[in-house]
Amino acid sequence: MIDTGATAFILICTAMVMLMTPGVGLFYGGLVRRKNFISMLALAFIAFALVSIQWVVCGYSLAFGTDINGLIGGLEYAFLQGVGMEGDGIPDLLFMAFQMVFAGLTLAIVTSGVAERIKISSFVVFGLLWTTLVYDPLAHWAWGGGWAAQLGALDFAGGTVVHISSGFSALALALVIGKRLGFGSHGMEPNNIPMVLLGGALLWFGWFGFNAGSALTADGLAANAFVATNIAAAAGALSWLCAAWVRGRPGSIGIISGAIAGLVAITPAAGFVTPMAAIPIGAAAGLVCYGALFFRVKRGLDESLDAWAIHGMGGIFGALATGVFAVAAIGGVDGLLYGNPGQFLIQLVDVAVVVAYSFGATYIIAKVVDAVMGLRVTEEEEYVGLDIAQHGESVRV
Amino acid sequence: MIDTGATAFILICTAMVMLMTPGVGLFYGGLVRRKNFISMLALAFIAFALVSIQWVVCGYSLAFGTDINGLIGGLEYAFLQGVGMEGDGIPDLLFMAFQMVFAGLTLAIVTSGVAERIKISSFVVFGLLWTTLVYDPLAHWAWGGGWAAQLGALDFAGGTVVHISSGFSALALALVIGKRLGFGSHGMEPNNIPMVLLGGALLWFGWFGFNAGSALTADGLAANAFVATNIAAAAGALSWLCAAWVRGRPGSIGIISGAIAGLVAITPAAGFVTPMAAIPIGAAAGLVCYGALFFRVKRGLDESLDAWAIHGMGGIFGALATGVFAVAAIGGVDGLLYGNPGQFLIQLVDVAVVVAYSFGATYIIAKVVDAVMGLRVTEEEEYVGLDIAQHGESVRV
Amino acid sequence: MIDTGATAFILICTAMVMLMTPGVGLFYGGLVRRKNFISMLALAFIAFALVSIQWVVCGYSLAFGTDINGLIGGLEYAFLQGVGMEGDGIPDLLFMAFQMVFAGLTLAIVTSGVAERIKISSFVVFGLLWTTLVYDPLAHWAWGGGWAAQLGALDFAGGTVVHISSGFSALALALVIGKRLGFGSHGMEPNNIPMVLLGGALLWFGWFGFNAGSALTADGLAANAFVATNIAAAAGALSWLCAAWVRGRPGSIGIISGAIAGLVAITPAAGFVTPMAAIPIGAAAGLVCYGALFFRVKRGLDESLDAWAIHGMGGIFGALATGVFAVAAIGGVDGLLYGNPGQFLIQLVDVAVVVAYSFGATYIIAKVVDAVMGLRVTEEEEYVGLDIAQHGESVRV
Amino acid sequence: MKMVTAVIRPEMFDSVRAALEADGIYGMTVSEVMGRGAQKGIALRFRGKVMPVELIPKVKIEMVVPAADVDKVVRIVLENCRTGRPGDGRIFVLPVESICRVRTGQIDQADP
Amino acid sequence: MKMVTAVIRPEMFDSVRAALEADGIYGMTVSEVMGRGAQKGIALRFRGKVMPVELIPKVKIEMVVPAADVDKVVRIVLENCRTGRPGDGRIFVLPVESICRVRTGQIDQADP
Amino acid sequence: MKMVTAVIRPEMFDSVRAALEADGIYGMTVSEVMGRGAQKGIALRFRGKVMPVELIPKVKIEMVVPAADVDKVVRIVLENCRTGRPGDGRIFVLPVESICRVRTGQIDQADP
Ligand SMILES: Nc1ncnc2c1ncn2[C@@H]1O[C@H](COP(=O)(O)OP(=O)(O)O)[C@@H](O)[C@H]1O
Ligand SMILES: Nc1ncnc2c1ncn2[C@@H]1O[C@H](COP(=O)(O)OP(=O)(O)O)[C@@H](O)[C@H]1O
Ligand SMILES: Nc1ncnc2c1ncn2[C@@H]1O[C@H](COP(=O)(O)OP(=O)(O)O)[C@@H](O)[C@H]1O
Repeated sequence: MIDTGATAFILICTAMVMLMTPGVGLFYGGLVRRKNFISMLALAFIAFALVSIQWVVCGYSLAFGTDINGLIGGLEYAFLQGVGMEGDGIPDLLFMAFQMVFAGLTLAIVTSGVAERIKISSFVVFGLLWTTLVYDPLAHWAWGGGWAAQLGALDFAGGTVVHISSGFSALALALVIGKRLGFGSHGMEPNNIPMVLLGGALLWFGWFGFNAGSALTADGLAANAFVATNIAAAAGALSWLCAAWVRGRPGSIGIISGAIAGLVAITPAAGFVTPMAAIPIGAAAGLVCYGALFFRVKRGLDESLDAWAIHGMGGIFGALATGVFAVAAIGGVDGLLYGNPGQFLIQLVDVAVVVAYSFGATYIIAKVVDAVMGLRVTEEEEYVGLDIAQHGESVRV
Repeated sequence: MIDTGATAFILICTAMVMLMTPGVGLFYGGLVRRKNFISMLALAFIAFALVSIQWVVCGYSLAFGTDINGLIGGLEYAFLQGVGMEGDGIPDLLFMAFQMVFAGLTLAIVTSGVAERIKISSFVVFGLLWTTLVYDPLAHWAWGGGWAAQLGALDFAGGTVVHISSGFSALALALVIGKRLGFGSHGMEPNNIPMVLLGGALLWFGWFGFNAGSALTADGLAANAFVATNIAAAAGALSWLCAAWVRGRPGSIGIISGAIAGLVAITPAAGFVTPMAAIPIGAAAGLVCYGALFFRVKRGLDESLDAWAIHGMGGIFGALATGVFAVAAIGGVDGLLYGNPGQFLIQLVDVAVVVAYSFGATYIIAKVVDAVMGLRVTEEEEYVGLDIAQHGESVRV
Repeated sequence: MIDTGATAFILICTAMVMLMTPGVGLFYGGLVRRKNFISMLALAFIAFALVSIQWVVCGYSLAFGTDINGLIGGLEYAFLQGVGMEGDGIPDLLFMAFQMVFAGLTLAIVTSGVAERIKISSFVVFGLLWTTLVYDPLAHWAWGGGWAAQLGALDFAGGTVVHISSGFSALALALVIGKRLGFGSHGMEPNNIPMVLLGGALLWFGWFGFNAGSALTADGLAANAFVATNIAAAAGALSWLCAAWVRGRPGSIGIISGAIAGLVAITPAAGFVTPMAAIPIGAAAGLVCYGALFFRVKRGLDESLDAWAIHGMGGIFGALATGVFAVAAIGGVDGLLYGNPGQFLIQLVDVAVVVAYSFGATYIIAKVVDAVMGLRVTEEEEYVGLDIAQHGESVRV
Repeated sequence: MKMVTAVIRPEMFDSVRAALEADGIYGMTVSEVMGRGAQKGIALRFRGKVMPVELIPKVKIEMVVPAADVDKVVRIVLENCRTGRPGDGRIFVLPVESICRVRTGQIDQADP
Repeated sequence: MKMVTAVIRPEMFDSVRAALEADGIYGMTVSEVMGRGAQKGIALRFRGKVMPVELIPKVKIEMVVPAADVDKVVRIVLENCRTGRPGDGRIFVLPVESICRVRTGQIDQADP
Repeated sequence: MKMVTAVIRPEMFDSVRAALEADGIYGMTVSEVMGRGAQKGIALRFRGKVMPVELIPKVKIEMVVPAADVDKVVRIVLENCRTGRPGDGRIFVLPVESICRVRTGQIDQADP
């Protein structure tokens, strides 16, 4: 039976999550140098379009088809066979769509690692491989009945699937593709901070759909997830603000980065913890990611849009925090704090495997694509900027 | 009986479609020269405000009042008389509002044809005439029980009413108002491509409300329309991308234009075809509109924001494709492919009449307004730009 | 019992209202000088983050806890104790969240009064005091069972609580902090009008959630509020446009300001008046606020983003208009026009008290904060701009 | 060497760029500026009132060329940017003492 | 002819523009720039630390005027843009060899 | 006094700024420009076709310095901005007749 309230909710949530993809594009586009602003936006659109098609062709089935050894789904839903207008609460097609926008967004986050230096053609190939070989299995493990689900790992809205995976994949990509020319010596200031903030605002907005929508209906759990999401974002924004203040001026990029850190960390937890638990989770996430960012800078890693620091490390922290703060009254499972240390261990195992798999598999895919067709533009193109070099367009002075 | 789920859904969809109007403004504003950026945004707001009032005064009634000879509705709902908080599934007032935002958006698309050269005062007069004499009858024909509906023509969410009408009306307007000064010789590059992409993102987002909302409830059909919409957008984006790639660099404007082409084409079809049919429909629409754009350029027509190429031709293609791909299992009607060539003929007739009427009537209205008060600003104003000349404002360098 | 339709609706409305906060940031950020663009956006985010935490800690309880002498709520809901996933129609947590985003937005509007000259640290302290001592009591009076509610004052979605309070508080703040350096002699043109319009568009969009959501379910009343909201916005935009046209060129900032004036005025009325009454209310609001703006300019007051003229005066007008146009068939109460002058008097009393309290209390809080830590940046910082001085960031030329 | 600075209408830029290239003038540095002319901007008639527009967007092209080429450059700009209406712009010629190509470090002294 | 280039605080631009106009100086080309002064920007005290701000937004006005008018222009700029605080800006005077009005093609040689 | 105008790659700006400061050159006015070089922009190979890119973003630095400092400034720019690849930019030196500090009104005549 279709419930119109639930269906209305998930339809809109799906649209909201879709809007996060251009949100990521604006966010990253504002952070890079002006000569690559359009490129970052275009990569987000390309990622979303590619995954939209891949998902209905095979991705959905790989993630949500009948489980094969806990590793991957079967192909019975390929080309949306048997995915129809009926369903349990919400139409099956809608569940498919809701999952699709997650997959598209995740690939858009991964573009962080190759910002300002990727060839479009290689990104298209890499993106299709990555979403098929990395995202789809991870989604299956957590939500499609794979080993992590069987183990009882908790991931409400994608802490492992979306955030750890995109963060560590971006890091692997950044290592394979190498630093940008002049990294460390040349100035590489953000070109458009208001667009970073607007992109961040769209992310915050869309994240309500992302987390609350993961309840898959419009009920008290959705409301719990919604409230926890907002609180974590606010707490993350404020903790990062304070940390940056202590060290100097509190930049607006820090405020929105902190908010995103909080949002990432609450993602796996939103349907398992109380809203008040979102305060420590969000605040700590702000600090963890702020620290991770400095660690990254110190190590001279050019993963400079910080998908790793924010999504990767924030995702790890959130997945573990879920194992700490989960309480049966909300999501049916208790965490460490409520006397169930086993859950924390399960989360730890899940995190470890996902980190290893997403980093390792991405590294290999990237190496292969690089060997076959070259991931990176030429030096000349990089100097000129991808807007002109790849798209023949430019943001006017 | 009011269904809260359906009502929730259509309320939000209405808001989402409203957001498409500034989306169109940003999209067009980014495409014109900087001296007319504000003007394009302002025209979108003016269009929406004018139609919002016209619609409750008489537009809704002309479109949805009791049918008069299949041509137009009666005036019994003028000033919202008898349009109240009750209704069938959703409140009558809400149905009225959902239709209102469509009408507002359509006029905003029409501004494409007079970009960078229209006098505001003339636009106000033209806009009121156009929405009353062109849009309202078309809406009546398709959805208010007019001849097209009686004939059985399929138009799920406005392929004829919104897109063919706005596209061909923009073309007629462009012919009446004439080319911009220096068209063909002067450089007229887009001034702000990121805003084009952001505007396009808002369109894509709002289009979910547009198409899925046209189910008028939150059920499996809405989900079907939602999924088809996204797939067509993605397919259109990718097919245009590829076409542009073959000819040179794949610009980001092409990617988003292709997405919009796909969205336009799926609009009449979304509730009648399977989601998988959206792949060929969207992909072909990208190519059709890409070709139409080149045809327009070659013919030296200054309908340079391409409402004709994308909305007009995409709309024609979509309306015909609906007659091809429609399948009874989704929307109750079969198309050519499922053994019902009659439906294709009906679509053909509908398209032909709507093209002729919207082009012809707009041409006449534009000529009359031009004769009476002049559509166009002076040469000096055009050189200086409408931002300064019409609004006394400017986008700073 | 939770109704999924109502819950779906309010969940999304809450997200939409959240988006209004960055909308306000963009709107104000575009209006100030470029050197303070980031600052205005950052203040909006900071306001929202602060209030998000304050609200769950104590704000919600102060506003909606058990009434104490009609003045303030008790602390029984502090830290969300007893605010859970159950509820009447919608989960209690969701009601809390819906109210939270209102509170956050209101503080963001108040930043208008200190634009381009506030110290972040002082804003943090002021903001926490203001939301606790001004917003929370006002919310209690109108919606939490306080004296205004007991008196029968009508405020559907926050005409007094949100708009009068923010407008007059911004004025008080502007008086305490003093004019910007060079006000009246130096040029202080808006730096980015397209962002003003985009911010305004997000406000218009979010306002549907704000007003229609205040029905707290998805029914005919929500639809009534939705339609009235859009009509008032359109009427306000057009009346301001006309007024500005008579005096010179009709600027786009005027169009969007008129729309916001209309939206403000319909806020208290949306669930009490007919949609057609929104035409006179919106149109008159456009003129009232246009006049108030000129009055403000003439008096040399540097409340230059005009929260007072638009939110404050628009709010007064709207609250009184509610007492005039209210009709029992919609919201159960008749106004002056329908033979109930008493309601108008009640509105008058409510307005007077709210104006006095919000202006007075804010004045005192601002004076105290100023005395203790100084509200204002140094002259040097003001010349350089808050983006650099407070955030160490800048919008590049 | 001379620096020829042309302030022109933005829409003319593409044709002048092409014309300069056709005549062998490649190097240029371009910026977007606002200009006010001897006519105090263009006077617009608006609802009967004449309103001067103060600042109007222009494009500034700076080209450093050998003294011998100055006339050619000026001629090309004139040919491509003249509409005969107020706002066509100005060309200024300034003396340049020396010019250095960063890539090679090679310095051209001023023409003798 | 001389080119007077004034780099000033953005907020002073309106008053200097009006003052120049009042004294008959209309033609100008304006651009938004970033500037670093002899003081290395303005030093801001922030949480006790002094932090120099490197680049600060400025407005650059270029006016080509007859040599005889240079002093007047400089005086007007000084009168309208001086606050006495670091960051007020600079005025540079450069020689101009010739100037051409695109609309008419008429060329003014440098003053004799 | 001379005006040294350097048009360089945007990414080099930070290091050249720091290097200039280290050598006592503080005052500068910076703007973002687009440039076309003697090579007609950088030729990009794209799907086998060579496509010249017309205009490429650059940063323009204007520094008015005593004539004696010109060589130092040029040297510092060269040291910090040279990659050896097309697009490194140009340095122009123009004569300046006088310079005035707005804050004090004090006027420096050209070097004797
Ligand atoms: N004296 C001047 N100094 C600097 N720039 C000038 C001067 N006069 C004109 N300009 C520039 O030339 C542009 C065109 O000047 P204008 O007088 O409007 O055109 P026209 O000379 O064709 O009448 C102006 O917008 C301004 O940028
Ligand atoms: N030597 C210089 N060359 C070029 N521009 C300069 C020079 N010195 C100063 N400027 C410009 O003048 C502006 C104001 O200089 P600054 O030293 O801050 O002010 P003040 O002279 O009032 O102390 C700078 O931001 C810069 O744009
Ligand atoms: N003759 C010129 N006049 C003005 N600017 C020039 C000139 N030649 C080059 N430039 C500026 O220098 C930049 C770099 O020139 P380019 O020829 O690409 O580099 P390179 O000299 O290293 O080969 C150009 O983008 C342009 O801004």
